Amino acid sequence: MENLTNYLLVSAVLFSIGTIGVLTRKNAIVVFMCIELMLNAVNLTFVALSRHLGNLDGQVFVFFIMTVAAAEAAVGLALFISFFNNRESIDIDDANLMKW
Amino acid sequence: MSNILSVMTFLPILGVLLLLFIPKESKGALRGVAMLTTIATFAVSLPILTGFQTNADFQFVENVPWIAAGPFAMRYNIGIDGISLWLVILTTFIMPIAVLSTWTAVEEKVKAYMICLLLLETGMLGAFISLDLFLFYIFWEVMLIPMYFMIGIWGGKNRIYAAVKFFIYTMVGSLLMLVALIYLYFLGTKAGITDFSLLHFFDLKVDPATQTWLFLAFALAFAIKVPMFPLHTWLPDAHTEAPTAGSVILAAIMLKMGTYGYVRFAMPLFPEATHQFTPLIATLAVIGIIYAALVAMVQEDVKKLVAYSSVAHLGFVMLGVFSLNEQGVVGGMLQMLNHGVSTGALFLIVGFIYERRHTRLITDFGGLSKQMPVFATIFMIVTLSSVGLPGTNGFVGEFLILIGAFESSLRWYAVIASSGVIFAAVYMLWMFQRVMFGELDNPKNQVLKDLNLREIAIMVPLIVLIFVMGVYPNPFIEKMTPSVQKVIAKARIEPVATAKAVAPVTVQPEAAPAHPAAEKPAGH
Amino acid sequence: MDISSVFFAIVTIVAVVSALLVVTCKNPINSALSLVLTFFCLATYYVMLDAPFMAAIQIIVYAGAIMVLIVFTIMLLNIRVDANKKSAHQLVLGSVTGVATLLLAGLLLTRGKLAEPVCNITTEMINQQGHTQLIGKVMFTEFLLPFEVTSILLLAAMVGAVILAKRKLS
Amino acid sequence: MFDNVWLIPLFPLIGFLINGLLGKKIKNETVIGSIGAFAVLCSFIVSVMTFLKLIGLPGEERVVNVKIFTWMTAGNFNADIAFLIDPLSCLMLLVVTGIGFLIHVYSIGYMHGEEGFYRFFAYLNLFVFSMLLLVMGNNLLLMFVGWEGVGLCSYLLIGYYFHKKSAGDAGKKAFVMNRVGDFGFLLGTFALFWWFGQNHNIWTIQFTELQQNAHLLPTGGVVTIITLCFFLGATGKSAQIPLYTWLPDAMEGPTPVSALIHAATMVTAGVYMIGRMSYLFIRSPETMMVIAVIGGCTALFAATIGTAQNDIKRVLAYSTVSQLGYMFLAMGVGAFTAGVFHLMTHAFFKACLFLGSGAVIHSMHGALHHVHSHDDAQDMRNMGGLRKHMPLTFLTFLVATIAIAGIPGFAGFFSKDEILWQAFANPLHGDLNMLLWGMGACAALLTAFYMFRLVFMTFFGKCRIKEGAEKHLHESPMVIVIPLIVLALLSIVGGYVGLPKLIGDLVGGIPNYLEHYLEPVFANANEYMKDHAHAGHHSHALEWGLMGLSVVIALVGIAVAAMLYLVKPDLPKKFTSAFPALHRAVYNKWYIDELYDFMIVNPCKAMGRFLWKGFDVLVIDGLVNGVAHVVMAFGGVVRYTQTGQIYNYAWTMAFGVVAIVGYYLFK
Repeated sequence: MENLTNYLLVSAVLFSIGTIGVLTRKNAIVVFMCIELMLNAVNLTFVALSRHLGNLDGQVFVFFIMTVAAAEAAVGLALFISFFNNRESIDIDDANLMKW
Repeated sequence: MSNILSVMTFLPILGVLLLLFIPKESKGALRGVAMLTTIATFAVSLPILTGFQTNADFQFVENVPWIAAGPFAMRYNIGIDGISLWLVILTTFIMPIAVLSTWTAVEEKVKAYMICLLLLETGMLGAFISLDLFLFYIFWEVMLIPMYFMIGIWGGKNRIYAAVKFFIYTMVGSLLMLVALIYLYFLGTKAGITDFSLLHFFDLKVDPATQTWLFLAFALAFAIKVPMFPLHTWLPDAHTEAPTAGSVILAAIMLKMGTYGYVRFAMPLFPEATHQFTPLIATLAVIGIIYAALVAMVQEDVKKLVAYSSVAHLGFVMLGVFSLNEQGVVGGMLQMLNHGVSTGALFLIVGFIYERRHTRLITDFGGLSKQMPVFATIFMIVTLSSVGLPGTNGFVGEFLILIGAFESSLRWYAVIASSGVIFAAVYMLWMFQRVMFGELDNPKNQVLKDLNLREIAIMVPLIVLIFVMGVYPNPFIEKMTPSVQKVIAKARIEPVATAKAVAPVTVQPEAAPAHPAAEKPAGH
Repeated sequence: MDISSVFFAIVTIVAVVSALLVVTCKNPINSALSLVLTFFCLATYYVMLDAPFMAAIQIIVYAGAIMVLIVFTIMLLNIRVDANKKSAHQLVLGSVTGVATLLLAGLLLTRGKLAEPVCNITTEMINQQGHTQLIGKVMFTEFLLPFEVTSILLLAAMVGAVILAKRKLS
Repeated sequence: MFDNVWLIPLFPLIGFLINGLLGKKIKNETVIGSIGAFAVLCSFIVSVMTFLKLIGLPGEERVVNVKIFTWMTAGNFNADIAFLIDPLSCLMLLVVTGIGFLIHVYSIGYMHGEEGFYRFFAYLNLFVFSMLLLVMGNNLLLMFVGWEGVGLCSYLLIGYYFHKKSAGDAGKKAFVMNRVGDFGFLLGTFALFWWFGQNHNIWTIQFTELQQNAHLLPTGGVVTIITLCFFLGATGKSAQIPLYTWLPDAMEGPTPVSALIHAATMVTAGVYMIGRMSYLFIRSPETMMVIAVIGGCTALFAATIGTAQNDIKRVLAYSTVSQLGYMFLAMGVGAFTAGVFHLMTHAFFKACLFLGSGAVIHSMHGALHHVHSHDDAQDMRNMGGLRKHMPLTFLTFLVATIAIAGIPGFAGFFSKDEILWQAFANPLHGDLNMLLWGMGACAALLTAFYMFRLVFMTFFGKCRIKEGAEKHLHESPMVIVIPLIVLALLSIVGGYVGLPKLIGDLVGGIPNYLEHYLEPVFANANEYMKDHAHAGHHSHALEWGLMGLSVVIALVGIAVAAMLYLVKPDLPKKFTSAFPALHRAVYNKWYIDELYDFMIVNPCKAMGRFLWKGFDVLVIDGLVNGVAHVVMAFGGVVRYTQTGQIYNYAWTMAFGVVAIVGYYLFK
């Protein structure tokens, strides 16, 4: 079995990449995918640590995260469709109704 | 029934639950259920009146643990005494009238409106019967929100401004009160009090410097609610914009919350501070009386005029309450009821003509007496009651207040306040004259209909009460006297004054020559 | 360096590169495909961590369900290449924050102390009883209520998605 | 023994309730009028019975308190609904219910066909009820109830023709001015109650108890303040300087109202009140002087205005003010009996005068109506020669006029002469006596003048009514005339109950019944006066001389009036054109109303407007809204941090996480 630190490191790298993507991309769907990436990075941490501790709770948690991600995907993508219908765009800069 | 107070207080909530199941289109059913609920509440409150023993104790007490987090214990502690008794009855009495008054005036969002009214009733009743400071605070806030919506949703043109002004004014006050309340609680924990019970705090000795600050915080909250000059400007706006029932409830009951707060909390809890601030409060009260009267005189809007007259009337109440003798406080308490009845009636009256003409400007009316004789009669009686004509309720309260104040250290204030009776006559009668007398020259006024049966039914109980309280006020006074004496005993710290005011001696005719020693006129 | 380390390194390289591609690709479809690759890499990690069940649902839920949904959406909306209007300060700030996150994570890793293993689930147990069974036992005993609650969550999401997406389309 | 006195106010109250609540349904004028009149008649009968019972008692037992129920009790303050029956109140009862009944009967004829007939009778009954409370109340508070109640009825009845703006204004003015007086009354009550309680622990407002303890009061000092407060109340109700201006305006009401309220009963309430508390007033020489001087001044001042008015009712109104001044003059010099005496005789002849003028106006109105003229039916310049058309009215009117002018043999002579003599002879005010007597005498001269001016202008000379209307003038129906005759008779015989000792001795020792009768009421005050003032000795010759002088004065006044308005009718015109400013000033009532407007009413309104627009809206609301604006301005600046760009929020969040974790890591 690989060293736990390596897994965590990989997870950190993936998380950072996801963060950068969320913060720099404008296409809402890409941003969404980056969020999924971040979630997956966290999942990896959970599983790795669960394995390290010898406790399955972490993996059950990952299971729940996946459920949430699925729900999020359904609702989020529906939102995008609805948004696109209204604005003819999927650019998050156009979602600016809350602007002062 | 030992928990009759709770039943009464939460009966309106039951009504709210019922209303939730009625579709919002069936307005008749909504109004009917709300009406029945308020009537039922009134009916439930009657045994409280009859079962009330004339003594100074809190009665119908319910005291159960409610929220306890570590040492922080709030209790569901309610009860009623002579001071709150009549205010509770007034509340339950006014509510059916308020519901009936908006039978046709409110056509939009009837469901929400009725729910607001019923919630308001629970809030008000709860505030009057709370013996736990925290419970009181909660009910105090509960009152605020339905009223805010009533003004903000069903109000007039400028309703948002009025609603927000009302809300923020009151909120600022209650926030200070909350702070003082928590501080008081911590003072209490040091002295071994573990809950928010008012009765425990009564025994708490607070040092004068702290009292000053706590009193100020409480007093400010109540002064805003009363409202006292110069914190009164929310009232004319709120009254003018609120729907009729809102104005009625606001004037008849919610303003009393402020004066009630002084009598129940601020004064007995902080006697030294009360003593210290009496001149200030009396000054503000007297300024309020004269000031509001002068301002009322030149109002163009009937409702605003009535609102300013409220400020003047409550100035009287404050003067009476702070004269701290039996006449004064009893007069103040009576005047609270009187004001509730007569000013409530005045707002109803304004509502009647507003419903017909959709204007409240005095200049739009004139000569209505001819067109609406029944209305004119009722309006006249209510006006006179508001002016404080002997034989009507207004007089008894005002007279007792003034004589009480005159006997106390507030003598000169009483003198100035007495001149308020002149001004009251001026502005009320002038308004009455301009609205009801003169030529009926506006064609829109020539087609006005006189009051219908529903409207007469609304006014009759009030009119009856106006006369009953004016001619035979003693039953009202008797029930509140022991509690008032208790409050005075707690709030008064001048031993000199108490020593002089020994039991009344009615001089017997034959006893008169038995004072040869006093023949020499006491020099003055 | 043993074989597993080499394998780990390869998977890591693939995962990181594909993740970078997700972020950098101009065409969302390419991003999506790269993301699928990343998901596969993660599934591989799960296998290496003796969690085959997790790997399976990783593939099924993520690569299978969610990604299909995303790709469908992209195609439905017919989104072309991301318009080139990236702002420099956004790019810089985003990158700096990302890098800072990484640095912090690194610091945490080097400074932090790992808890001692509890060791009630060992590799032997997994091999004997099967990972799926172990997870199932925990899930349907200890976590039964949350598990049931997730079903409500999914139902709500489903209803929400239908309502949101249906409106205006007609 | 007096258990049924509560019936006296009860009957009018019942009448009020029946007419007020059901009057609209009854519609039949005769029924409504009869109910109203009958209620008062019942009261009158009970009053007479009470009176007879009272005089059957020995003098010292003639003060009876009858308690009905406890009104309010708070602390050491207690007020009952209780009635005081003593000679004074009994006398007033007879006057109020007696004249009240006559005027009710008269009104049935006078108000015939008026809109709101039932309303009129309801108000009138309510007035009688209130007046009876005022008279019978055994404590200050109950008296105050009646006091305000009559003010209310006065307001309602003055504003009876409410569609006329002037009527509404007049009603309001009356009420407000009365309220100014009531303010004084209230303060007096407070001060009296407080002073006794504080210093002697006697907490009472009951008249008899106060009287029993009157010896505890000091002379002057606090008593002066208390009595001045009460006197302020009296000036308001009884239309004395400075609060008299409402009474002439009050003539906007129907004439029976003017007769009942603004001549015979309500306006005398102030006199009654001073009489009721004579033991209090006598203990303050300063107040007594103020009362006497104000009474004298009012008598004179109002008489001057009366000489130049053309409205028949206004002349009578100023005459009333002037006569009330006489009564106060009497009270002020300590001649309480004389004051009450004049109150009574004045009630007779002034009611007669008002009702007579009402009959004239009624007839004029009808005649003018026939020819569709809009001439003022009350303007004496339109009248003249009416004695031919209305002989009975003329006769009764003449009798009453002679009575008021002070011709010997008629009621007014005895009472007025008594007052003048007391003003001269009473020792209370020392050197002021001559002045007071002088004012009274001048007023008497003017009274004789303007009253006969009125008679001459109205009933003598050529008829100046619009052409063609003269033949429509006619005598009033019996229901109107009979009350006139009764009152005229009373104006003649009414004076003999108070025959001056001088004349009484002359004709064989007829005593002064009234003085004897009222003795118990004023005993306290009279005793005090005896102790504290040195009664001067005046010879009978002087008294005879003064009596003769006052007769001469009256005759001179009559002669001048005859000269100006009968013999040479163009003289007055010459006179007014010679002194236009003076005439204008007198005609416009010395511009007192304008002065009040300028000094009090307008500043009050301006003040109100300023406080509202300037202080309330600008300062207070300005502050309140100002705070809100500051908060909003601050928010306006801070909101720029909310860009609305999602990535900004996302970045802030991410950066926040990094920063917080970093902080804990490097801490």
